[in-house]
Amino acid sequence: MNMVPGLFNYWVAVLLMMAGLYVVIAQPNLVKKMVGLALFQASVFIFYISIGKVSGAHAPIFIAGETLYSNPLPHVLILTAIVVGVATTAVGLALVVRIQEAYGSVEEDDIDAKDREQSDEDDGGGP
Amino acid sequence: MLLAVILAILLTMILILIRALLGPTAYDRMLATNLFGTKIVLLMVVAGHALGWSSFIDVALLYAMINFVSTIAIMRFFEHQGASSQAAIRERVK
Amino acid sequence: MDIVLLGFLLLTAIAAIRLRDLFAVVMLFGIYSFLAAGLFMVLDAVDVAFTEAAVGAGITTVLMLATLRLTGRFERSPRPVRLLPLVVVAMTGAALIYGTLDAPLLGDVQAPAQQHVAPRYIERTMAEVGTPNMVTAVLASYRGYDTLGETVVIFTAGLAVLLLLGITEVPPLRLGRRVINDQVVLHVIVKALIPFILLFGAYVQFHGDYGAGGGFQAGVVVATGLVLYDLVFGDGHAQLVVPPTWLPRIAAFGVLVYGAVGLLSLLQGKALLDYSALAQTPLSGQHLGIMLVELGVGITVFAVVLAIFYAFSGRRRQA
Amino acid sequence: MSDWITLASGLCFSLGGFLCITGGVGLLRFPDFFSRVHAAGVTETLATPLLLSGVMLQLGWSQDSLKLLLVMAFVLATNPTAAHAMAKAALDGGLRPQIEQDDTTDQEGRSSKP
Repeated sequence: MNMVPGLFNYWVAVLLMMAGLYVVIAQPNLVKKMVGLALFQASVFIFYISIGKVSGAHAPIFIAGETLYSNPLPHVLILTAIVVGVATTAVGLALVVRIQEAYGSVEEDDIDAKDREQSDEDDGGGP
Repeated sequence: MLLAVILAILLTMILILIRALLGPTAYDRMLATNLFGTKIVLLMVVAGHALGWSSFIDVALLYAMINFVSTIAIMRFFEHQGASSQAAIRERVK
Repeated sequence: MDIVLLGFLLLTAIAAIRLRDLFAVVMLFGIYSFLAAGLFMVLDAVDVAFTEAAVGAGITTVLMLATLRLTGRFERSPRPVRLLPLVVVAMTGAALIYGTLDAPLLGDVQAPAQQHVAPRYIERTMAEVGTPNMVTAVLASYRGYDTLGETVVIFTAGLAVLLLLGITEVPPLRLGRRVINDQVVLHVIVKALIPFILLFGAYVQFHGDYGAGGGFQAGVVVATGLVLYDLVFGDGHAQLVVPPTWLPRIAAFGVLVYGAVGLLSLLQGKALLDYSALAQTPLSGQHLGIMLVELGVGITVFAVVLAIFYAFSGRRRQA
Repeated sequence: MSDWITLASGLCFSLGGFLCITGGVGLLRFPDFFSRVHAAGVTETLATPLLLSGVMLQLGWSQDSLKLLLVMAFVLATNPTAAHAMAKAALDGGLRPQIEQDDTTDQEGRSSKP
């Protein structure tokens, strides 16, 4: 039964991913949604890095005489993805700040209610 | 020996994590976050030495730095946040 | 050890979901990032751990806290747990876990992911590029296009934040007024530390060929140094050191350096971003090219991160 | 010679590990924020140099040892500062040490009883 430790990393990554997904779907607060998105991102990073791991290998920095290294490719992809991730998170947070300024709230329900009000007024003000 | 130290640090991390989860006030959580960062630094150094990771000390140095910065950031923005409630608490204390 | 760390991660994530004090949620996210970074160390990904610590635990936490300052600390009373999202999440999770059952086990040398291009990178890096850190070699040389694209994405994201929020120029505080109350000890220590942080940034930038580090991390580290200065000494102090109007230009300059190196090799009659053409021998050309390209990346990341921080910290809450 | 180094590093490790756990227990068990800062900050500041110098002793004279010295200096500078700043921030933020309150309630209790 060496399957359990062998797949444990993937399972935890999936669970974390689902935790993030649940926050994004079900929580009404927009800031918390961004935190959920960040959790989701980090779990994907963990998944990728787990794929690149080779047991008994060295980190991919050349040491004379060694031939067994972990896979450097996922590391490169995730390294850039982390930095891009923070940049996109910043854009998301900036949007949240603007929503707060426009609607006076970051709760989804409030924003929906305001939107509905607005569209009702528009309909009433029609021909 | 090194294994025992690693276990000790992991045990401490569990204790700190419990405090971070319980933490009645935000300051307790702040403290726990800071300590947790330091424990990660220690873990990196000891485990890196024991398991022969490459360039783990650079990483540990960075962690120590980032830990300090994020603690300062938490304190700074918390004070901004609590400006109005602080006054209320002060009134009550008096 | 990784199993323990993974357990911590799960615990932190679940606690972060359940808490309503968003401030505590962000602090737990900081812990989560540190844990993830530790896990990356265990999984041999030194560079990734470096980046995750600097970016996830440092910059992301700071940005989230700055957002909270603008939007309010507490979440409203939670909705009752609704069934539909839970079912959707459970089903997706079950499907994904079912998918992993056929996946190769952790650390398997025979796994398909280890068979494709990775062996070539590992075997040829020293001969073709000559940098001991394979991650840097793959990042800057083999996959130079990708990284150029990523750099442009970061630049664009920085511009998007500036368009959304703009940088309000904060007049520097009067001398003697403290922001974190009267923290004299903090002021003295931070003043002494900042030069070392900037020096460490330079080390990370130029040591990236040989150990963990590189342009992405160095940019973040240097920006973090200035962020620390701004946090401790008050809004606007860092803006005296690096004026906000410079930042978009600095960021664009970084991207231009990257692109110019690519074009230079094109003009020498080689493919775009093939650095072998840059110097007498291919190896020294590669060295020069990687150094310049990483410098471009570092400059862009530094400017974008600092610009984003200015944009968030300069904004005042509108009642 | 190497025996001495093993012994010294072992001593550092065991003392450091012990202090680590003590700090954790103190953080968890102490009643209010200020005593927790005290417990954690003090043990932390001694445990970190002990553990790091244990590793340094094992590494011997090398570049890595020098870098570890830097880490140690950094942690020694930032850790007490952070603890001090947090305690001060908490005090300014309206948190009060529990001792005071206990004393006052105690005195009130005594004064009301007789």
